[in-house]
Amino acid sequence: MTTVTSNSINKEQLNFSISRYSLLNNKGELSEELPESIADMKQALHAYKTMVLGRAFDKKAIALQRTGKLGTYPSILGQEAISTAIGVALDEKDIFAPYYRDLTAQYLRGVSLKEMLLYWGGSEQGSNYQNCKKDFPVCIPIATQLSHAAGAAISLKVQGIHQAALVTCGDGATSKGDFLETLNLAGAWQLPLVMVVNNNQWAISTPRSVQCAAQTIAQKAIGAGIEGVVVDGNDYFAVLFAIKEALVKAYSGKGATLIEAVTYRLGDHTTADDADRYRDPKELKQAWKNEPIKRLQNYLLKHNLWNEDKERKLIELVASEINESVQAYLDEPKQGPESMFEFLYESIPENLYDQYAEAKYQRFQTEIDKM
Amino acid sequence: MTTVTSNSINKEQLNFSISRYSLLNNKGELSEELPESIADMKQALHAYKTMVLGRAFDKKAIALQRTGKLGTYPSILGQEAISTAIGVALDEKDIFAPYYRDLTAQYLRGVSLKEMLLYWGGSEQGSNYQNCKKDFPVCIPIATQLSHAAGAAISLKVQGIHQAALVTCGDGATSKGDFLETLNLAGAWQLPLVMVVNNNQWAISTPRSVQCAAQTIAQKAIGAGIEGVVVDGNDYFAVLFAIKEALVKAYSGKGATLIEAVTYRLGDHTTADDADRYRDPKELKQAWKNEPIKRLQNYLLKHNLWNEDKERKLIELVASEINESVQAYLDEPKQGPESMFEFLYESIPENLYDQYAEAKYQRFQTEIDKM
Amino acid sequence: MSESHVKTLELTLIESINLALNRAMILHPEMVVLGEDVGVNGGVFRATEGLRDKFGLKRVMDTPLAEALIAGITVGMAAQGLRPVAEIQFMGFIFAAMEQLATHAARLRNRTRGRLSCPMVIRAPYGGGIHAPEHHSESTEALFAHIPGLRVVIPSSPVRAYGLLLSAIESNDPVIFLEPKRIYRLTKSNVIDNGKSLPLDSCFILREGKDMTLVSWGAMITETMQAAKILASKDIDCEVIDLATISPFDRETIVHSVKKTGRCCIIHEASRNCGVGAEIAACVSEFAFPYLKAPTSRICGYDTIMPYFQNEQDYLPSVEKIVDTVVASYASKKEAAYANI
Amino acid sequence: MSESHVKTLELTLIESINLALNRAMILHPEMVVLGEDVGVNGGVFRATEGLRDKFGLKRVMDTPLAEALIAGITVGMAAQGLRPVAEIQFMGFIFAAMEQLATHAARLRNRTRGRLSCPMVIRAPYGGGIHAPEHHSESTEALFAHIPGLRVVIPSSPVRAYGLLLSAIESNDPVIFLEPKRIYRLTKSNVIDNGKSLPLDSCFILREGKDMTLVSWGAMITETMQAAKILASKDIDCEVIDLATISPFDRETIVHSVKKTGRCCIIHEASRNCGVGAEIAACVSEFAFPYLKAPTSRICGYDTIMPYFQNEQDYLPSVEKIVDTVVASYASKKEAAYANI
Ligand SMILES: Cc1ncc(C[n+]2csc(CCOP(=O)(O)OP(=O)(O)O)c2C)c(N)n1
Ligand SMILES: Cc1ncc(C[n+]2csc(CCOP(=O)(O)OP(=O)(O)O)c2C)c(N)n1
Ligand SMILES: [Mg+2]
Ligand SMILES: [Mg+2]
Repeated sequence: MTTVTSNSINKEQLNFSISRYSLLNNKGELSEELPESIADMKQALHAYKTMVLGRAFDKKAIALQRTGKLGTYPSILGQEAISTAIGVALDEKDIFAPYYRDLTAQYLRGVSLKEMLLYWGGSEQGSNYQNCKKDFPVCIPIATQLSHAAGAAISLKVQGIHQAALVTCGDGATSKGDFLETLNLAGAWQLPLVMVVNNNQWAISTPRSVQCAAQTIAQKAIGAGIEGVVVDGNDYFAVLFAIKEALVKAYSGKGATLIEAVTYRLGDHTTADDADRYRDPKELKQAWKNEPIKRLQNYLLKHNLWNEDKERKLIELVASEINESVQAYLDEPKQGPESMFEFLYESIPENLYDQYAEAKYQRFQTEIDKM
Repeated sequence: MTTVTSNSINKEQLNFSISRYSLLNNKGELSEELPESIADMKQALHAYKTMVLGRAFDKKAIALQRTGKLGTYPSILGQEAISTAIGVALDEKDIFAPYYRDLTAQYLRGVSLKEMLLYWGGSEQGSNYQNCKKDFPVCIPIATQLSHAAGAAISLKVQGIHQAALVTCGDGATSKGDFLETLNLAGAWQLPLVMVVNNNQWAISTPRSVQCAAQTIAQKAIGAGIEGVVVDGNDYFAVLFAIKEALVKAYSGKGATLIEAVTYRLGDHTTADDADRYRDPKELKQAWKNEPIKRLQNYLLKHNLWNEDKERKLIELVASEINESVQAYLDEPKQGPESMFEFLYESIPENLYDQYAEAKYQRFQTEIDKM
Repeated sequence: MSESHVKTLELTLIESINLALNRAMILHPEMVVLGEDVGVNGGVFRATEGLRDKFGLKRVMDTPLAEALIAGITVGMAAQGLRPVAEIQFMGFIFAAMEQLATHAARLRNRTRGRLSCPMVIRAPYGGGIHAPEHHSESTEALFAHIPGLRVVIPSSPVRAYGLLLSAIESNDPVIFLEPKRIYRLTKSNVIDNGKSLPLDSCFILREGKDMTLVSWGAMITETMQAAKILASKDIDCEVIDLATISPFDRETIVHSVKKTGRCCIIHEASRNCGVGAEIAACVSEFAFPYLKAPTSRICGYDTIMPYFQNEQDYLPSVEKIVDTVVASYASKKEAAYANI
Repeated sequence: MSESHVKTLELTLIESINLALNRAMILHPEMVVLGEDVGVNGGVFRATEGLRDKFGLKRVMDTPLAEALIAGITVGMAAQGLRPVAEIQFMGFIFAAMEQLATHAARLRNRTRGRLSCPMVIRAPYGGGIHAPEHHSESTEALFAHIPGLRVVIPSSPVRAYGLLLSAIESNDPVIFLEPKRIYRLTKSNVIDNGKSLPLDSCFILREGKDMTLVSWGAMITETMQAAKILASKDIDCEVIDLATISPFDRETIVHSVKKTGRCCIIHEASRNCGVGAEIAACVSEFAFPYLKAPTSRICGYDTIMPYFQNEQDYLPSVEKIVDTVVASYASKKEAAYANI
């Protein structure tokens, strides 16, 4: 704390800081050696494969939407590194509260592609995850998932479980009260919570600059008395390192971390959006140069961990997994109308019986008609 | 921005700061000469008198509540400097959005003591200010007034009026989404807005430390990209200086400021509260040493601007003004039941006519009964 | 406006909303438009398309992503000389704005005994049927209708959308203006851009009839009118009323109609329990009881959560359901009651 | 629990709430209590008094001042193994929590097809009559009753408060538990601390009668019972039903009663328009129509903003108003109708 003179009176300065880093550049070169905690190359390869799968699935999902076989779908194009690093970093027993661009993290957690298709295909069955039963489903009302994750972190703390909750959101979400209320609580209660912001520069048509005048989003952590970190969100290693550090901190009871991962949304906001209406094509072209998959691929190629042959095989495998999942999704029968009542309350309240019966009858009618 | 090594990789540090200052100590001594902008001694005397009036009114209001003549009332004890400095600093054409401990600011803006008594005495008439028609009324839902003030600031900006909006809230309020959403907008839109936090260390029974882990509340400004300032809230001059600087900045289109004024709530939260249940009496005793009125009095005495005689006269004058206002308040007839309908919509909707008639009849009945 | 400048256009409902916004921006220099993506993008449904280019940054504002804030600054602007028209992107996201709407927008006039007021409009697309993700298909008009001090308005045609939006903007009361997105682009009709508003205290009789009063609003007017046509072919002559101003509502016209027909059926998309239909049914019972030949029935969304889109048609009341219910109700005899009187 | 340990205590309603919380904390080790000032201070009405000392910091949490956050973390905790009971200090401040309650608490089970659920309670004191400042006297139960997936419960006596709060806590559905603060300390009665909960799907018949069914809840039960007594002296024998579980509600008992009495009157403190009374009136009309001898009437708060306390008695329905309305309704003849049938 230094004392400087401003205007006409003496003012003491209180200083605060956040840190920023990256490890991998666009050519696949590291700025320094990988720290041990993230140097596992098998893991890096797995991450790479997942990112490729994610991008291929994304393309397929958009195609399905265009042909009326899927509902509105939010592309993850260009943002694969963040979510993949999350999936790699998280322990099975951690609790994950995703937002709607967490395809690869969810996939690594065990959510099947079929489940994701069901979800975006308009069926609640898509959130009945068979393999990560405690994770939260995708959250649509922006930023509201943050306090759920805080609640999960409290639950871990109260129960004396040394795990963490991790939650994601977009840059737009950081303007909403829930984000800041949660951040504040995370500090006040020193919660085992990791908050990762996918700063893809846009909230639908609203650019990052309209959301906030601060230089970084990570500096919002300062107001909550917690650590804030900015990482290059297209740098898989940097994101992974940041998350792993934050998780270790959380496990050991040292509190929460806000991680801003800076990336770029290379697609439209969703299939319902047309980014050409508001985005400068030059900006997009520029952003493609920094995209994360090519960058990690360059690294793997350079270290002889990857080659064209493997790439070809991967693409085939990925295509067949995706196609199988799509088929399974398309084959899944639509739920009956009575399903509206079956998960509403723990058991169906008496005064809903007549409506429930009506819905059942509706199903019966439809089936009769099909005969 | 310096580069330091933390853990195992290179991290760049991004640095931010806020400023903190005070001018007047408990003995009434200045740490440096008063800057010209606040050196008007007539103004300082007026402020002192207002603070004395505020404290006397406060005492009276509590007494009225105890005898059933007023509703729940929130004491301003110990926090008089902040609100008084606001009242002194604001230009008539600025827009003020107060919270419920802004008695003296409101008084200086032209709200009569009778109006305030009517308000806390359970009548909407108390917010029908006759002398500052554009100011917002007292706001009960915590922190919601902040966005009203932002709206007012937008209105000024859109209309090209070079004034400012000023809004206050407590330390507890800074945990609520509205506070942070507004702060963020104030930065993004560079609004002519001044946000003053009365940090009186408590939100009912909840201490400042439970609200937030940050060292100061002012540092929340960093996350919004605006200027944050901490001042000694019991130091009339420091508060006044901070607000004046912020207002000048706002007038000249340079944006918003967050001012944290650190003080102490010497009373109960309201007359419905009993602080003995949760507050250490030692803390209270300690806090009394820093209270703002004595401090300013010491200064004025030291500079021969004040003396015992004047004090005696002031107390008399204040008492009579208060007594007159109390009498006027007690004499004010209760509004009729039909008044519920008369300000609900611009005109009474047709399907409320029957209810309106019923309410009118209710009044008629009551008057008949009184005969 | 000189009559020679008045244009007649064939428009969809969303286009007529856009037209009304344009017209109102010209008529009211103090009007501003704000919300998420309302600027360059023209709103996700294009309701505000072109406004930014025409009226500039200062009158058409893209806000940060924060509904409570949008409502709060709208209140602040309205109280201080502007006439803000805010968009909430989807009604499913209006909940965060509830505190500002219920505790301030609805109350500022009453709280200050008329000193300050809130001439503001909150527009939001509402309702199901467009195959959207969760939370994009809600109909929660009843929540706002229960808050005294707010007005709730829902248009059901391009012409009424134009006239009602103008009156909502001109009103010095806060208005929640809900737009039935399912019929945003369903049909076109001739809208005269004459700047004339429609009254905020009248419902619209869309079809006269003598046997049964059907009360509906928003997108369900489509199914209700279709049902009325089918019912006519079954010799049940329905009077169809578009409630339009949901709260305060035009009780008199409805009661008058039911006194004539002796029967009433209310159709809405929202869940039945404590929906607006309950209020109308209760009023009918209170004010037209001696004229009732059959119990008032409600055809509503189920008392469940609006399902994801694979099942949304199972939730929404169908033409068939309306027809069946009306036929059953029409057939029901009152005689059973006599025994008990 | 062995019967020998069961204590009977003479308690006020607020004391019985405190007792139920204590009992539930013992019965359910996964239960936690949270909210503003619920810890050291024991809540502004002392509902949580003593809990912190007994159960510690980890199970009794003072939160920052943020209602949306309180509701959101409650959802998160409930989904992840805890059984949170959160306090919203006054119902007038629950609006900021609406988004979490409507879009998550109410939906998490349905959204995940039962994989996750929200066994949680939101307690809030509600209603007028205690001379409090603005926003401290609201009755907005209808807003929650209209949200499928939530349960809304309101006790009206110390015994029912104890039993219903226990069942709310034991329920694996999210429950909005509203406490009529006007009668927090009005009377005492004997409460047996046996840990026994009351059903969440039944209303309570507080008085049997044959001429008229009076349905009410919360603090208004007091005036309703007083009115019933006066009416009895005028030879109108009222059946008084405490609705208690506002949503989902026990339609059957009410309809059954109205079938017997032929007349129904609903009394509530909340505004009339789209209040819960409308739902009950609509149901009575739908399910007991042939038995009705008179229109169902509603005695409610006006469709105005709850006035500041100088006028709050003008707003609240009085015993006199109940008596007058019932007498008028009882006298009303159905004959008028016959002409039109
Ligand atoms: C509370 C709420 N308001 C509005 C929306 C509509 N909406 C969906 S996504 C979105 C933008 C989100 O931007 P950001 O947080 O940056 O995430 P991104 O989509 O860019 O990943 C908006 C406004 C919503 N889902 N929830
Ligand atoms: C939204 C909301 N929640 C809760 C309350 C009840 N309440 C009134 S004052 C208060 C504490 C406020 O503390 P702070 O902001 O520090 O202001 P102070 O009273 O200390 O000046 C609370 C919780 C309220 N008025 N509004
Ligand atoms: Mg974004
Ligand atoms: Mg405080």
